[in-house]
Amino acid sequence: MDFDFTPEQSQFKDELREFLRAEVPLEKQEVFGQWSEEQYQFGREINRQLAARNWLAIGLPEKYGGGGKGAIERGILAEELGYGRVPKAGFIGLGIVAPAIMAFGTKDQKDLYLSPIAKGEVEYCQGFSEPNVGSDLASLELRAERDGDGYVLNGAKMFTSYAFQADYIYLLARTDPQAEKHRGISLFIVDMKTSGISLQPLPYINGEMAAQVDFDNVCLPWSSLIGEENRGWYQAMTTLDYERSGLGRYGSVRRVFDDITDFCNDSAPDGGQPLAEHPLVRHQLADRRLGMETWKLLCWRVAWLQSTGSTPNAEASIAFLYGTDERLRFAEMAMEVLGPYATLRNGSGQAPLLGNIEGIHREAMHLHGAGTTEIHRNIIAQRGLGMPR
Amino acid sequence: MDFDFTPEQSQFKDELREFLRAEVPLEKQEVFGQWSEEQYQFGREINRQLAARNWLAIGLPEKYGGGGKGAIERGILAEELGYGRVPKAGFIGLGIVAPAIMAFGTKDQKDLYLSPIAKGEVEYCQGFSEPNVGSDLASLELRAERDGDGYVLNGAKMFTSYAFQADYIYLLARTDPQAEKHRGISLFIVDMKTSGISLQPLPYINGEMAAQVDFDNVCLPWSSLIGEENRGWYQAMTTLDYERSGLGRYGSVRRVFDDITDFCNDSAPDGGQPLAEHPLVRHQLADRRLGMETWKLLCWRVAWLQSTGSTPNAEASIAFLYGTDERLRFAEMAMEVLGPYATLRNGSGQAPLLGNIEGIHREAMHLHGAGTTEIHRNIIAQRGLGMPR
Amino acid sequence: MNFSLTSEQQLLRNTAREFLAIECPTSVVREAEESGVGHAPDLWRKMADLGWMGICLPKKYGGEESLLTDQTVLFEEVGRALVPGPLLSSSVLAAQIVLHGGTDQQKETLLPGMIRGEIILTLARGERLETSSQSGNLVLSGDSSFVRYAGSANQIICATRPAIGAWPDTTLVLVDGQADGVIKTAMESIANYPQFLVEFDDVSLPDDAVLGEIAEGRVALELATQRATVIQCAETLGRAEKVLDMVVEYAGMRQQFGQPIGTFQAVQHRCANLKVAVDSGRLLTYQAAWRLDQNLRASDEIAMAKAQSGTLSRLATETGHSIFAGISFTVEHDMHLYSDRAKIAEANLGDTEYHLDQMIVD
Amino acid sequence: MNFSLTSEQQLLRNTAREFLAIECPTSVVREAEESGVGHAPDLWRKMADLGWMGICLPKKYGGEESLLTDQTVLFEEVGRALVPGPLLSSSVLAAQIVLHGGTDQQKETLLPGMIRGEIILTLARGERLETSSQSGNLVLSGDSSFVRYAGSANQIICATRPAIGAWPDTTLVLVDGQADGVIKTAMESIANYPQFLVEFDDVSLPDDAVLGEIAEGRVALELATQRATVIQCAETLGRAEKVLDMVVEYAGMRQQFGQPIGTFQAVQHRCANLKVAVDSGRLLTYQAAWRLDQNLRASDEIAMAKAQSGTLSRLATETGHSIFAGISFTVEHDMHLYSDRAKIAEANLGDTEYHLDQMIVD
Repeated sequence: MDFDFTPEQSQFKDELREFLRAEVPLEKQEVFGQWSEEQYQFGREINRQLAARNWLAIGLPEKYGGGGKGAIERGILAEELGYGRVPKAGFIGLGIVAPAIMAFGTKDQKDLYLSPIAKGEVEYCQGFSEPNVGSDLASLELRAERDGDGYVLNGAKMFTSYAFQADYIYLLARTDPQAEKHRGISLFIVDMKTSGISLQPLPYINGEMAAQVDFDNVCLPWSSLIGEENRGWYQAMTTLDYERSGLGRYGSVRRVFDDITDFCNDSAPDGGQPLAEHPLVRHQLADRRLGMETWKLLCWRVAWLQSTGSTPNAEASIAFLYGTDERLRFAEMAMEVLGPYATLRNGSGQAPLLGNIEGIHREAMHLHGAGTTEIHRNIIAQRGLGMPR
Repeated sequence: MDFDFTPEQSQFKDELREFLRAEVPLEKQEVFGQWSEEQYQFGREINRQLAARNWLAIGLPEKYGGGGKGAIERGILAEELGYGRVPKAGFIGLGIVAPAIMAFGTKDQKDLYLSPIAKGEVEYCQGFSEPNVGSDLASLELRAERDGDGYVLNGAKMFTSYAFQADYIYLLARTDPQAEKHRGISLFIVDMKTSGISLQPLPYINGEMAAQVDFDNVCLPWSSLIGEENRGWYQAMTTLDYERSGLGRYGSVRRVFDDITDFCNDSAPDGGQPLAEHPLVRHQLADRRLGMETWKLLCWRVAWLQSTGSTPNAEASIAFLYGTDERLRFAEMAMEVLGPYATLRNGSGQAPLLGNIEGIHREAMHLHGAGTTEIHRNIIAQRGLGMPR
Repeated sequence: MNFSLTSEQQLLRNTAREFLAIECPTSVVREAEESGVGHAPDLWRKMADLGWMGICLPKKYGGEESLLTDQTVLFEEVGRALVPGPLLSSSVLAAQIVLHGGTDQQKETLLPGMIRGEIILTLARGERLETSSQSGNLVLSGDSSFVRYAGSANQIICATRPAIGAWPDTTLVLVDGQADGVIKTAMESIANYPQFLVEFDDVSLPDDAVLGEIAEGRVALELATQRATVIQCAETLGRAEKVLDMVVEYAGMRQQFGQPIGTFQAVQHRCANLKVAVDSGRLLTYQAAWRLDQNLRASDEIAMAKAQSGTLSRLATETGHSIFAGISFTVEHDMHLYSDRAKIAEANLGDTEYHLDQMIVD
Repeated sequence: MNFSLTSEQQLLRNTAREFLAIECPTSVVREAEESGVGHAPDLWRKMADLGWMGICLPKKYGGEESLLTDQTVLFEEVGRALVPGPLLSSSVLAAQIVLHGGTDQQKETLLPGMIRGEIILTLARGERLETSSQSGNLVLSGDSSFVRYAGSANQIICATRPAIGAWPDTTLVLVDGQADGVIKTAMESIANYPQFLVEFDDVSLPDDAVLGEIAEGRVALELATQRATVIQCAETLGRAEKVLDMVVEYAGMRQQFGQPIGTFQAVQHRCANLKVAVDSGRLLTYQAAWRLDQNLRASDEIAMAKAQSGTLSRLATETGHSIFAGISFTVEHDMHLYSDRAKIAEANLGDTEYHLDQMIVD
């Protein structure tokens, strides 16, 4: 066993943290529960700087502009970007689309798509969920019908984050309505400027502006298909590994936990001992620190499994589920310990910790994503423990 | 609304508590996790004294030796017997059999069975569970076949408490194997001395000696049938109301909670402030007190519903489920606060609170009874909230 | 022993629910919140006409003189419907302070107008508020945070601390929100109403600004806080009940894997757990209200109700967002209206930890 | 980064599991418990022959000199199989005290015999234990509760408190369990081994009874406690894993409502929650062991592992009894063997609260 990085990995982590500390000052950092175009553009700028060092697409081959490194380095990058509160940008292309193209794309597709992703030049969004399709993703209804020149898309995608920023949408569509539901789905990359695509704004409670994406007779060239027709479900599931480890999410929450710990050690609101010396507060901080460290280990186990070439399955669900629960427990603890001040928003004069407390509580209402917690418990029981379906 | 007793009810409660305080001294009180024949016999003796005051069968009509009172008084009796740690005896006859006979028995059956129950002269056990039948009780397999002179029983009952003490067993048996499972079941009262009945000891971890009861061609007279043939399931379900409120269980746990609270206020194991002044202990005691008071209200709601003539259903499951959870939470808290001393058994010199702490933790492993907690959650969702089956 | 509402209380509940279904749809709720005023003037006037502002106030001031239990019934509905405006802070908390602490003159000046919906009061408290006597004049200084509706309230009741060596206990004073030296800074939060940091820069007060007598404000403040705490529990309870109704309905309708998600045991059990907490909250809340109505000692029961209320809030929030999942993360869905208010209510008038600490454990 | 066992460790695990499946069925476990001795002599001898008593002890005393990580692997299996006997208290805790605190002479006297399974040591600690020097002789006085196997141990290591004005720190002394003035009273508990209140009535000790040097016992005690705490976590982890295996198997077999109960979502989710806790426990425990093996600062990681271990114990107990339901309330079913030991292990070497309190939060 080894719970540490190699010297090279440690060095990468240190350099990365130093770089981010220098380039992402406090006032440009992402605040939980807030989103702004300006911050997002700053995130893209940082991405391009990372790309210049071959750090951005750390896992892609160097010939496409990547770093040629493995899953551990991907994990380090994700955790540090989260911990450094770098405004999120580009992550769907980097985390989901590029691995899928690497695995299933033609040489032409690799040449066309990978390098712009690695350079941080393009933004992707992901079209999986639909208005009537949530946990049971394989029942999706967006149709892609063949006609003479290619496919024609009709239907809608829902909960599409970054749809307004995206150059392309990476989506699943039904190509064979007659087949068993998992076997009639294909993967496509679609230019968002294609005629027939329209966006309905779908603001999120964390300040993000997602969209419903409507497809009205959208014509796609044959080359938009990724991999094999009707094998899209299986392809998507095996490459759905952007932050499969969850280290990005962990890093961003851990940062606020560390901030609150500092705050409790430094602040004595009633003029007496610091908050952290109150037995109940101390107990809660210790309990949450245990939760954070556990979450971290569960995430790193996923990254390590990926680094060995395995496809983590129940392990990824365990890390995701634990993180979802822990984030909520932490948010509730934070709001309790800081009292009404925790409800103040970023920008309000007396808001502690940049308003990240109310923001993280808001973010913690995201009790889903890659399936509900119920779905993840099902996966752990059925795939992890071999219980009957 | 009214959260109090009538003056008459309060008087009954006071008199009862005074009586039990005088007649059930500490050394004769039941200890959680322990059972002895001697204590049980003492419980029967107390029952007979209660019967002499018409308090035992408080809910039965006076002409059968009962108290002629309602569900609130039944609740007071149950709570006080629990709180007074009166060794349990006679409760299946009083709580389950007598109400069933009142509702479905013939005049002859009433005359035959009720008065001995009310006088505390007979002991019943209950035969519902079977070796292969737990939560899905209606799938029971014990057969009762008609022959010329009556019924013949073949099969087995399981988890039968007090089988070794009982004069009669009150049981459900399948009389029509062809019918839908709920519609082929009948209710019987069977003399335990009948030839063909044998007992296999089944010791419980709380010190009780239950049994598996085997029936090998046991011949019953026609008169052993209670109510209508093949309606036994429905009859049993509507009269399964012994301590439906759960007040007996509540009372017995509450007593230990009060004991521990006293202990924490009086003891200072490290020579400093009393345990109850330690912030974390104080917090836990307060939290469990809230749990206890909530549990009490949920139980009394059931008793009150019964007093209005309603049949509590989801409400009884709520009280049962809450109590099962709260008892475990309390037991864990108690073991934590008292540390290793809490693991000492009654009789060991340094055991605090008569060894009731380890005993209640053991008892709290009874995470079932009247169905698992899962079954009760199903009932709350489906019957209480009208969710689909 | 009787755990049911009287027929009058059931009527009150039904009337309130029907009225609010028409007059307070979530469009009104959202408009009040988004306007920044936290108030729906039309709705406010109609609620005043129904007598809701004075439900527990004496008839001689225009009130209904009903039981706190009745107000509890009403506020379950207020919670369910997410009614905007200073109903709790003005018509319960502040009004009860005036009722228990004010002179006859002050009651006559303030309560009828409040009951008619024309006067809004608010409370400012805090360790740093102080009234002192300077050359024979009363002077108010210090500051108070989280003062609700301080921008629009007609009067601010300041609970000022005992002045060492002079006044041995809390003094309540009435201050015009527009007076010189009163500086208000908005505190932007997840709350659905405006709140302020209010600074009092040596504000001179007339002698009749003292509510009741100098140094005798504590009892009135405590009595009013007790009642407001019960009503806060009722409001939380109503919201949690509504969330439960909403998720049960949605789970019966939303199809996944070819069946309503309400058929899944995990979803059923989440709902069952919330049902247990809702029923517990109702019993604890009404027990506290009933004891106050009976003039029985109720401080423990109030603490228990409020401690449980925090837990109930969290469970309703988690259950709602879990079952609604993705859709509840959107602004257009109503769930976040419930979860934001739940979080505010949890902290208001003492959270779970605070009230557990108030409980007697001996 | 590597979270997998080495092939040697996997071999150790498999060998131990196979050995214990044959040599330590629950009949042996129950017999050891019911005999009151808490010991299975045959099994003990065989485990000694396999080198288990000396797995982490130096080769020169007959040990294997393996890593703590290897001992962790071994104790997962010990926990799974409910192995009876003073493996943890003698061969880990006491042995490590001797190793880190004893003189060469003492190590040579005690360790080889202990590794061969012939010597049993136990530890007595407590605020009231005191060694003093009376007219040139060492005298031990005071008492200690919960001393495991004190009835059968060859020697009791007493951790005695600093003597005010004389010795500034903990002194460790070795006492013959049969010496005059050593009074042992059995403490009957849910534990599966005998334990005693041991009183020392001014017991005279020879000079070489001091383990190491006077007033220099603290470091050895701490180092040994750290290692024993990790091993206690491993034992708990093994038990929890076994409970998980047992319930998953039972749920796949037990039919209710015409299907295996393992098809019910509520049962699956209970198992999933235990799986999450088991995996968390494994990572935390091995992290602590690995850090000790690497000579890295590990006190925080040990505290975290043990704090989580208490939670894991409770969850395994609740999950087991919930899924096995009625049958697990019977003495003949094995579940209670797991839950009793879980409760003892939770309190041993500091419970969750204690270890949360040890953690750094700055």
